Amino acid sequence: ETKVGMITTLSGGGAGLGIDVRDGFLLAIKQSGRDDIEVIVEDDQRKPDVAVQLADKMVQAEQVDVLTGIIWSNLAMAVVPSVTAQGKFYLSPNAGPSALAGAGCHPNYFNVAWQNDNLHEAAGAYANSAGYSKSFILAPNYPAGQDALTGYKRFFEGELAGEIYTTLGQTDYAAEIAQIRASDADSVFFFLPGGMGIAFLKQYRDSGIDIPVVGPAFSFDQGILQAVGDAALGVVNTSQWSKDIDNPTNAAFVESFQAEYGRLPSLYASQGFDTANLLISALEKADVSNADAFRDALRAADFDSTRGDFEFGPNHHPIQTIYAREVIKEGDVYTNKLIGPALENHADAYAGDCQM
Amino acid sequence: MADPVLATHGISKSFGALKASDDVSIDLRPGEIHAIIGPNGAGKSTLIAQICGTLMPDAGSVHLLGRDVTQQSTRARAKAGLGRTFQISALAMQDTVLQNAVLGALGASGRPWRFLSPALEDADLRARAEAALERVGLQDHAATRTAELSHGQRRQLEVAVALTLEPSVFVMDEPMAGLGSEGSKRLTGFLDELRHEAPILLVEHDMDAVFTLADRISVLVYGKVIASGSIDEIQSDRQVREAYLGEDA
Amino acid sequence: MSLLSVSNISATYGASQALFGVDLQIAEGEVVALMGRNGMGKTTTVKCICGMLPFKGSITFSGHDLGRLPSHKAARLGLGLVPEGRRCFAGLTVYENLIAAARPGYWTHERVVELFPRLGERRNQISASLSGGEQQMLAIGRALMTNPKLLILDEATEGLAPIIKQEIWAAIARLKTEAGLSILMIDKSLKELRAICDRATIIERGRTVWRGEMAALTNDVTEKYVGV
Amino acid sequence: MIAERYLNAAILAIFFVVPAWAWWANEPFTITLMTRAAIFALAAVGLNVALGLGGLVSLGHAAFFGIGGYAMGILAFHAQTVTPVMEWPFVIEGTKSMPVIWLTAIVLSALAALVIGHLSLRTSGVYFIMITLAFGQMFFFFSISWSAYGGEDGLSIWVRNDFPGLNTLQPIQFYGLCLAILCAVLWFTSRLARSPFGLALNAARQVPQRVETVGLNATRLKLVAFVISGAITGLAGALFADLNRFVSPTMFSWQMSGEIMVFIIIGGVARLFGPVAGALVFVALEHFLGGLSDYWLVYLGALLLLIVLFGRGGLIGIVSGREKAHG
Amino acid sequence: MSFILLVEQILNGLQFGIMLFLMAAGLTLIFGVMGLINLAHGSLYMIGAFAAATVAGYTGSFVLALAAALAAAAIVGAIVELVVIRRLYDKDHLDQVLATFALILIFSEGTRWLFGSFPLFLDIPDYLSGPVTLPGGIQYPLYRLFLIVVGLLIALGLGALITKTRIGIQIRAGENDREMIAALGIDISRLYTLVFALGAGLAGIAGALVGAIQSVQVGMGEPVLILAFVVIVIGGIGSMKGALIGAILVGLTDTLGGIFLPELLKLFTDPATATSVGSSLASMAIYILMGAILIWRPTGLFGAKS
Ligand SMILES: Nc1ncnc2c1ncn2[C@@H]1O[C@H](COP(=O)(O)OP(=O)(O)OP(=O)(O)O)[C@@H](O)[C@H]1O
Ligand SMILES: Nc1ncnc2c1ncn2[C@@H]1O[C@H](COP(=O)(O)OP(=O)(O)OP(=O)(O)O)[C@@H](O)[C@H]1O
Ligand SMILES: [Mg+2]
Ligand SMILES: [Mg+2]
Repeated sequence: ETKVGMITTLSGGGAGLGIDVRDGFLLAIKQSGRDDIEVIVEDDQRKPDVAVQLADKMVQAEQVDVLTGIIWSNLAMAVVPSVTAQGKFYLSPNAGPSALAGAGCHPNYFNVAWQNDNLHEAAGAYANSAGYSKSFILAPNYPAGQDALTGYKRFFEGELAGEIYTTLGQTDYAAEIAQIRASDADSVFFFLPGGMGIAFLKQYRDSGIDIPVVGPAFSFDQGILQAVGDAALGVVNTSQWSKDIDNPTNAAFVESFQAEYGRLPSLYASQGFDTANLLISALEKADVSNADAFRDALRAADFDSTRGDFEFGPNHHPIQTIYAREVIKEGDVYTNKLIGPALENHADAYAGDCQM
Repeated sequence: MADPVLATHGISKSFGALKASDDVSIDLRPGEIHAIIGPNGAGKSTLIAQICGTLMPDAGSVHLLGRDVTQQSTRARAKAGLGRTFQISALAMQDTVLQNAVLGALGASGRPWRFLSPALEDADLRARAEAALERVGLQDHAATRTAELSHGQRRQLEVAVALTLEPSVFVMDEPMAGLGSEGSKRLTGFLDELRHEAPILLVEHDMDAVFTLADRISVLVYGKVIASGSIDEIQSDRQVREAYLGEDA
Repeated sequence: MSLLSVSNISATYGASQALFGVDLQIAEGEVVALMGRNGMGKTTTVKCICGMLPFKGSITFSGHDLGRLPSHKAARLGLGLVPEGRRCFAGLTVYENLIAAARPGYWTHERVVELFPRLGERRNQISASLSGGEQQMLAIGRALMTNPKLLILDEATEGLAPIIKQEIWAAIARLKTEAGLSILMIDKSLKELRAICDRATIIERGRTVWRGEMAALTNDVTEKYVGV
Repeated sequence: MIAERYLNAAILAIFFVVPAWAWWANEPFTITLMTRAAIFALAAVGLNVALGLGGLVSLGHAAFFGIGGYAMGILAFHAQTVTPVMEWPFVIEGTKSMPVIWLTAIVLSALAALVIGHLSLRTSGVYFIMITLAFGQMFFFFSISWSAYGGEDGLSIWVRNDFPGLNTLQPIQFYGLCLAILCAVLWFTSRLARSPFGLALNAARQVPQRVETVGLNATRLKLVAFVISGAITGLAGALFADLNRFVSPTMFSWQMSGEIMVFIIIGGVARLFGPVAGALVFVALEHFLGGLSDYWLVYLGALLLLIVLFGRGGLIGIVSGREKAHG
Repeated sequence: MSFILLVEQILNGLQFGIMLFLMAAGLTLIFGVMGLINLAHGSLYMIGAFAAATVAGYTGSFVLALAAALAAAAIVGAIVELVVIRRLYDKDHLDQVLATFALILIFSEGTRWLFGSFPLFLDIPDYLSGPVTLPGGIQYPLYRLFLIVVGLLIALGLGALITKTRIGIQIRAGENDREMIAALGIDISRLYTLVFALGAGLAGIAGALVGAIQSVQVGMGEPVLILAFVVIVIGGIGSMKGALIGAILVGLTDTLGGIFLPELLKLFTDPATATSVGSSLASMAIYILMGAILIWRPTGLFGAKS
């Protein structure tokens, strides 16, 4: 009997992401047919202190062996260091703050999604390959936003036409769009998760500017695309997963997810699904109570990922291919189509700082 | 003649085009009751507000016990010995009658920065407050919540709070308002004694009371003092009869 | 038939009972004084009549039972209240105060201003900054603007200059004789009440203790219940 | 109706009995929950000095809560990375000692309350609510972009800070500390409410002009109340950060201010134990409803609504009657 | 920075201000007139947006969507007033804060229950989309000009309703003294239900109008709510003119602050620091503005002096 504690966001504004991670995760557990894995799911309301409290509950009262589920970097920062310090394993299905990839890495912490910079780095690389030489870049003024622009700049070889930090939660981008229009940029890179991205894209399209836009997958994910609508059409975005990545695991995942929940899976669902499969693969090799063996089994990453090849770098973060996708309309549904790899077998920039 | 304890020199105050006080000079001498009367809206309350420091005059000065207090706050004037009652009761309605009186005593003691000892168990404060309540006849209501007092009883409490300050000068804006005939009579008697402790500047529309009490009367009309003098002088002043008293006074 | 009939009402504020059995009758066109010392329940009685306080017992007004009516319905039957403490709408101008609740009838803005010219002069002033007496005039004017059948004046001459008091008494006399208005008056000036009222009711500690013609109100009675 | 005194005793008893049972039954998480309740209660008791006694409806108390939290976070962060907090004009080293951290939290939040209070008290009523909110938001946005201390990600502290003679890593011992502080502050505020200062403050809330005419400074009374209030909430913030071993800008958010206020209203405004009862009930609801459904916040909302609409004077009012009896 | 860009940014600031005014208008009405702190105003805004998105999804008509937003929010508003709000008038601000906070929870999670956790689609109709060219060669989105016009019309209409009409006077009288206005024969309860529904309807319209260029999702109302409160407090509670001017001030400060503060700091420090410090200052700018205005004028720009 293995107990897994899942702390994720199920209520309030960001609930969609948590729900997808949970559903992907539970689907994999169900498909594995194992009834010796008990998953306890709790709602963190996107509040760090609640997440910490739930982590305490999972560790102290439920005595779980493995924790997972957190969506947001700031919540991960609140929870992960303390649970790994208490000897529990933490498998991250989404957040990958740089602090946990570099100096703050931990043998019991595994990230199954990406390090936060990855998709932005890929966007920079894609911009190079698309021949862009002058980018206007913007992101909200908070750590993930700063990381995003840093990540893009790390790979982008052209110059910057402008760099703006917006207010977190901002919904009107008229001023930024005017700046873009006035600049001589040939491309725009933005990282504006959630509603911010929807608002930006709609307003950008309505402004009539036709400078091409690049961004990470977060504003173009399945759950959100329908709300952006036409404004997203043709936009290139970077992702380590897409529903049309051609491998049998992925095809089966997309089909079974749709059958089970009646909607297309999202990036987050795929990450939840992969996380669960990683866990199951490790459990097949070793018992959680034997921490060292279990850790080795996790590190081997001996499972079929929806993204195809999957392996961990020395800091337990993925080394993986990140693709460029384009937003298209299939019938009535907006979705993404693979264009090709933007960065192949990409690791993150912080692995060198990690000592473990 | 003794020096005035309270005096205004040429006070003026306008609200827009309206001159609420127009070069008003009045004074109050020890032991006397000086009544200010005048039609509604003549500027009596405005004058009091300037004397008490809630309103700054546009011109002129206010002197209290020989000092120029024109620039001083309400608080400073209260500390210097000015006790006042409001035309419309200003009391802590949720507190008991005793608590309101103790507040006055606390102000008089000047030591509110005590955080741990219970106020109502402070013998000095309590004695002072209870004495004041007794003098206005509210001793039986000490534990009543002020909100439960009738209008008239609240007027009495207003006076009691002013008493706890043991001021050198009283300024009272219509203390009789709302009191029944009996209550007015009692308060009249009471003020009559009080003047020996501290002189009173009295704004009042109750002519029975004014004519019983006042040593001097000043009449304010449209912000100006149009007459000032003894009861007889005022009663026989034609201007005053026309502007204020009416025919049958 | 009486216009207003209050019989045996009692009322409480929270836990404390203020009225224990008040009776009061006003006939059409009659002016009645409600008297009593401070705190005896005069205002409380008025609040019950105007639907501002629940009561036990019965109150009927021009044929309607007021027991269940909300305050505004009672008022629309023709009750005009000049409340104790004036209660002008502080943030509104004099003019706005007057027209806020106006109902068609004899009393119009012009007539009220004619009655109290001061209100005309202060037409656009915020009522909070009016002098006490001006507010009192405004409160009376406001009640008149609703064109009531019964005007209730709770301490309506409080804080007024003698000359204005005289004016108001004169105005009330006019209301009585010319407009035939019924009036319930609470006032401390016994002399004026005697001159103007037809009948009087005295309450003491929340009970009606005396009712009768004004002429029958002897000095002994007033000495006993009002202290004069 | 139960007399408020007995009810208060019962509430306090919960804070002793439940953790004792949890300790005996080896249920450390229950102790953690009770610690959370005790700390929230402390924050709310702090706010209640301003709100209940002084009538100062502050929607910016998260500022003090957060300052307390960051005082802990920054000092401990520097202690754990062995770097000085500042070197100029004099050197300040980080520390892991709770008493030092508490003192710092109290002093800093009191100072902040002095400044915020001084400026805010020029306004009143709804304007006061909003200007305090504005100050809270300034701290919030500042902390989000203050990258030296983690910005929105916040700061993790690996090990709980030390208290001489105790092993604070033991939940029950840390709880004991928090409870002791809560009791001490409750004792202090109960005295405060009846003191001359409390009496004057109480009057200043209702009729400031009257307080002035007896020669007291109404604004200064309120300012002192605001400072005391901010200091207590700041101390609670330091404890909260230590409970979570984590600080982040959410401690500064307006929702946090709102929650602290909600504890008070649930329990009963201006009642000594109102905030305590409110925090306890809120933490319990959050814990027990959280498992019911994804949409549990609907039930929480409905419950809160019922309390406001039908419970006059909060929970304490429901049980022990309407009269306010602060001390 | 070119002159044209400066003009365009000022226009953007104005436009953002008007957008804020749309949200603040209903709030001011309810807040200023009825003295009620309605935190759930943001929820009504959300309800409007969701109703509009749903109807637009079925019918494809933007006009119908706006009508649905107005109707849905007004009806929900009226029901909320009858069931909850009317028990709150006599209570103090605190109880109102808690009760309407509870309403937020109920509405947000209830909406999520009904519509799921993902954002909804609502777009500008074709005839209002795309940019137009203004004198001076400024390219400006037509829809935003439309918002400016609608906002100004609403401002005028509401201002007139409150200050000029008898209903407006009665409402304000009721705010002063409910018991008294009732004793003069006005059914203040019914009046308040109407006002609340009107305020709610305005919130709903704002939600639909703004939702079309932002995102329609659960929780969309709360950030807006705070800004709207800032706006009406700066302008002075109860003043429609104040709300409009406050909104424009906030809009300009926010827009121009975000652009100029980083530029300004670049004169003093290196660009990276300037960008990040400038942006943090910009996010605090409106709160600094509000604090400064309240310290200078404790009852806002057009509020009644106490
Ligand atoms: N803040 C203000 N703004 C404008 N006018 C004012 C203000 N305060 C007072 N007034 C006006 O100044 C005049 C004097 O008012 P004041 O209150 O002093 O009269 P008063 O003599 O006390 O009258 P009463 O006997 O009726 O109380 C009145 O006409 C009043 O309307
Ligand atoms: N809001 C209230 N709450 C509790 N008790 C009250 C309240 N208002 C009045 N009372 C009490 O009810 C009794 C009657 O008060 P009421 O105001 O009716 O007296 P009144 O005859 O009008 O006196 P006055 O001449 O002083 O106005 C008084 O004892 C008073 O203390
Ligand atoms: Mg006066
Ligand atoms: Mg009375």
